[in-house]
Amino acid sequence: MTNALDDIKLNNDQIAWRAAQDIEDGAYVNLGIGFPERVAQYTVKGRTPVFHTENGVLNFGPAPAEGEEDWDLINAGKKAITLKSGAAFFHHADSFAMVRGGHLDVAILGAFQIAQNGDLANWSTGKGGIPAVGGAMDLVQSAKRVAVLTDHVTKHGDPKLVERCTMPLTGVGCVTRIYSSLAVVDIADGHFWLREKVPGISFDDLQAVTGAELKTEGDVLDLIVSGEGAPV
Amino acid sequence: MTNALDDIKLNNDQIAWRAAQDIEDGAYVNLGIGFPERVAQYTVKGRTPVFHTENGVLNFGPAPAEGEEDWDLINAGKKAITLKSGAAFFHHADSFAMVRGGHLDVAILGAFQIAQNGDLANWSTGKGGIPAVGGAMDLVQSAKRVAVLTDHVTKHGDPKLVERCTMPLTGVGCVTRIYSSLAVVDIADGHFWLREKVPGISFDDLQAVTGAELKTEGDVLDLIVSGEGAPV
Amino acid sequence: MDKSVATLAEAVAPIGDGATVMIGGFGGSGAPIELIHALIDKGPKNLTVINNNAGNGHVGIAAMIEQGLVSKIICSFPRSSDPIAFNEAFKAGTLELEVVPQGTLAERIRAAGAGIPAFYTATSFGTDLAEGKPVETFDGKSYVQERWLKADFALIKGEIGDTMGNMTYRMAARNFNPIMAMAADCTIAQVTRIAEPGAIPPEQVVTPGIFVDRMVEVAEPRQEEILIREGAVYP
Amino acid sequence: MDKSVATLAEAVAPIGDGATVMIGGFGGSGAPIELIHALIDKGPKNLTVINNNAGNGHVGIAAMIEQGLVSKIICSFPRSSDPIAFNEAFKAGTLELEVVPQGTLAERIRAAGAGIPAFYTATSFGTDLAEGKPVETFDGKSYVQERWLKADFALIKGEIGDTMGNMTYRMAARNFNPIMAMAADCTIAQVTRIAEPGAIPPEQVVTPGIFVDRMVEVAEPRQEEILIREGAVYP
Repeated sequence: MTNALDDIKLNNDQIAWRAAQDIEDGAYVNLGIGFPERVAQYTVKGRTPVFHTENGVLNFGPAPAEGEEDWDLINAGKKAITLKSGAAFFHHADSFAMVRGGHLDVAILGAFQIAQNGDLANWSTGKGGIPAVGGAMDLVQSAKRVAVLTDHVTKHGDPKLVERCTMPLTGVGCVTRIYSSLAVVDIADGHFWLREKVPGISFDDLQAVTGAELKTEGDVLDLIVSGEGAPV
Repeated sequence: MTNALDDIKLNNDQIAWRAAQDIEDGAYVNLGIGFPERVAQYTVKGRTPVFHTENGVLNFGPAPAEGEEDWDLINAGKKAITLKSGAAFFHHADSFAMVRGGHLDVAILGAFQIAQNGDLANWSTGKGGIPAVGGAMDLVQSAKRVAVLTDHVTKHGDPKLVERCTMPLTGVGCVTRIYSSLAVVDIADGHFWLREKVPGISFDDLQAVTGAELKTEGDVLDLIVSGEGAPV
Repeated sequence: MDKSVATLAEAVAPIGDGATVMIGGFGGSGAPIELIHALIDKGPKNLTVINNNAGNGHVGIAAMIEQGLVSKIICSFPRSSDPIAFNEAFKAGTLELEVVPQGTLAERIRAAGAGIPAFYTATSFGTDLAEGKPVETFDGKSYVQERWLKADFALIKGEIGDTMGNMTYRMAARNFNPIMAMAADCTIAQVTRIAEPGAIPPEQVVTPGIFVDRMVEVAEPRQEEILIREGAVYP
Repeated sequence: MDKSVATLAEAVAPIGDGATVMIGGFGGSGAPIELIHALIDKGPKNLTVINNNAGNGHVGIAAMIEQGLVSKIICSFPRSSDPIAFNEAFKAGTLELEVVPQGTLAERIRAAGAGIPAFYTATSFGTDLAEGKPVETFDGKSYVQERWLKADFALIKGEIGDTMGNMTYRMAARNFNPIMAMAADCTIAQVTRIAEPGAIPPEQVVTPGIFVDRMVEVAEPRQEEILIREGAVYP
């Protein structure tokens, strides 16, 4: 099954592209460290979201050319960034006032597990090792919309969309949309609602790699990555 | 008795002068609206206290000449002020972070009543009318040292230094020194400790116009207003 | 993204009856007089106004009271040099008053903006203003629990704004304006000049644009203190 | 009033064994490397360090750990590109770790500076990091009670400072520095340039001098990120 999925599933850039299609013009957006950062590369033409990084910058732009880095100008992943016109700096308490106060329109994070009640586990595998939470727990409880980007299954083929998270929680009932490598799934009323799936998989096969019931209402659309600027 | 006191008591400028003698070089000081503001005029030569006003200014100076006012540059009493070199502006939450966080060395306020346990009543007579508290309750609970300037008795000759405040409290156990028109009195261990009195009054006469026991330890000094810059 | 609107009337258009409105300023310093007067022109009723004060003379918040827009004021200090508008409405029983210590008022507003539903402060402990509020002891000292204070709208006044909503303030006119910008669902700012993004160096932004929804330019704002000394009456 | 001191050694002189020390910066941005290294030279033991991270490479906080100064770290994110110093001490059991969500860490520090002994946040509700903490419901939503976080000392890094302690910061190097300045009994700042009062326009002051106790000029501060890429080791 896993091998078959590998042929039809979206890669990380394609998942990021799909998430970017839902970011509205003028939205204030926080992108988690790593994979979610790629969403910024696929901003829809004609829309100008404002990106927030929790270390105190609003309206930053892409990474500078190598050798042009200023290490006082970094994002939450400690990567060098640039500024757009109309940027602002502020201290950490003000930055998290923006987060906690509900001023961000969208936060997009990675996930280990997402439960059908919206619970998210993405900070600790619970297996010992060194815990590190960063700003994830703040973001998931407070942004107006919390979405996750994720492979639909783990490297071992286990579902990441589950009935109940077994890993330590990052937040309770916080996720409302999942952009996975196979589907777009909303969370509402304690259920997963399938909105889109990649054309190469049947509903039953998708259900088989999902750890809780996928409900539908109306049409399930094809999840197709195409158009100007779309990754291949 | 009241008439006799009128001849020997300090006027408001003299009380303010006495309070100013205790302000150390470099101290951060908040002076209450009205009478306490006069303390700034009697800063001891060679000392440079930094004055804070709760509407968001550190290191302001005296009033400008008439006609030179800028009404965006005012103090808590809404009077026009000037800036000294090294001033800073900040918003109201930051200003009261300075207050509440214990960063002020001294707050000096007026008083209706001060109790021997340090309770202060200075915001409401409790007789109806329109209540107005301003920043007094914040200042008295949080400055490192809270002192009051006051006539020793009311206009009717009643004691303002009392066993228990009968008027609505501004703060509990907060005052540690009283600069009155007749004496300097410390508050410690639930008692008034007489440190200085004007030379023209005997201990017994002072006790007679004080509403709780005046305790002493060691010498009671003469409260004499004199020297360079002292008011007459 | 362009948060600027062309007129004062358009700026205050969303404010309807029964709204809770924070108004920046400390006395006249930082008071958005032109926005307030535009709101009087529109004339919504039963407003709850949150400000440090309760109006002075016959302009600004005092004029809002005289024109019957306000049913409740939350403030720290309703006294002013000419408090007749407030005093008459208060004594007539048409205006409810909630007095809040100034630092607690500021922190409740900041808490609303920062997503803190409640916090503890030593301020007001043991006084009438703590009545009915939970008290808790931390490290042997007693503190009063205070709740956040939110608003539907904030009317604020700044100096320079850019079209993305970033703002600076002039001197002590800053006061409550930046924290009210954080605490309202919709923050409406008047500024002396609206500029293109980039006009304010990013290190000098005081209110980041994320906290501002609408911005209108008032190139020559009036100062409440001067209006009052002139005996001005609005409308 | 002149808060400037002549040398880094003099600046950190008051920090003794067992002290709790906040250290500004987010990764290398805003990290007061020269103050940290001066503290290593002095060599106090059993320090509790509060920082967003837990050191990287073999300089700064990582070097403090390697040199045996640190017994506990309170941070949000101990991972870094080269976390060997932290990892080895943690696994050896010589270094205690308290992980705090980043926004809660920032707000606990700000609360300490603002005299707020406790506050409520939705952050961490229902997670392992809320274990043992009081939970309360406000307006139907659950929140966790968090306590202020104070320190004996703060080591911070700014751009321009004046002798009264007023400070600015360079770009995103601001991060935790201004709030740590508020939360420590004694705040020690390194700045690129110490100027006379008045050099910083009052509207552009980010940290008012009241929050700063000692200031030392480090005209050409090193950037942690570059040191790490160079493979630098301290001492």
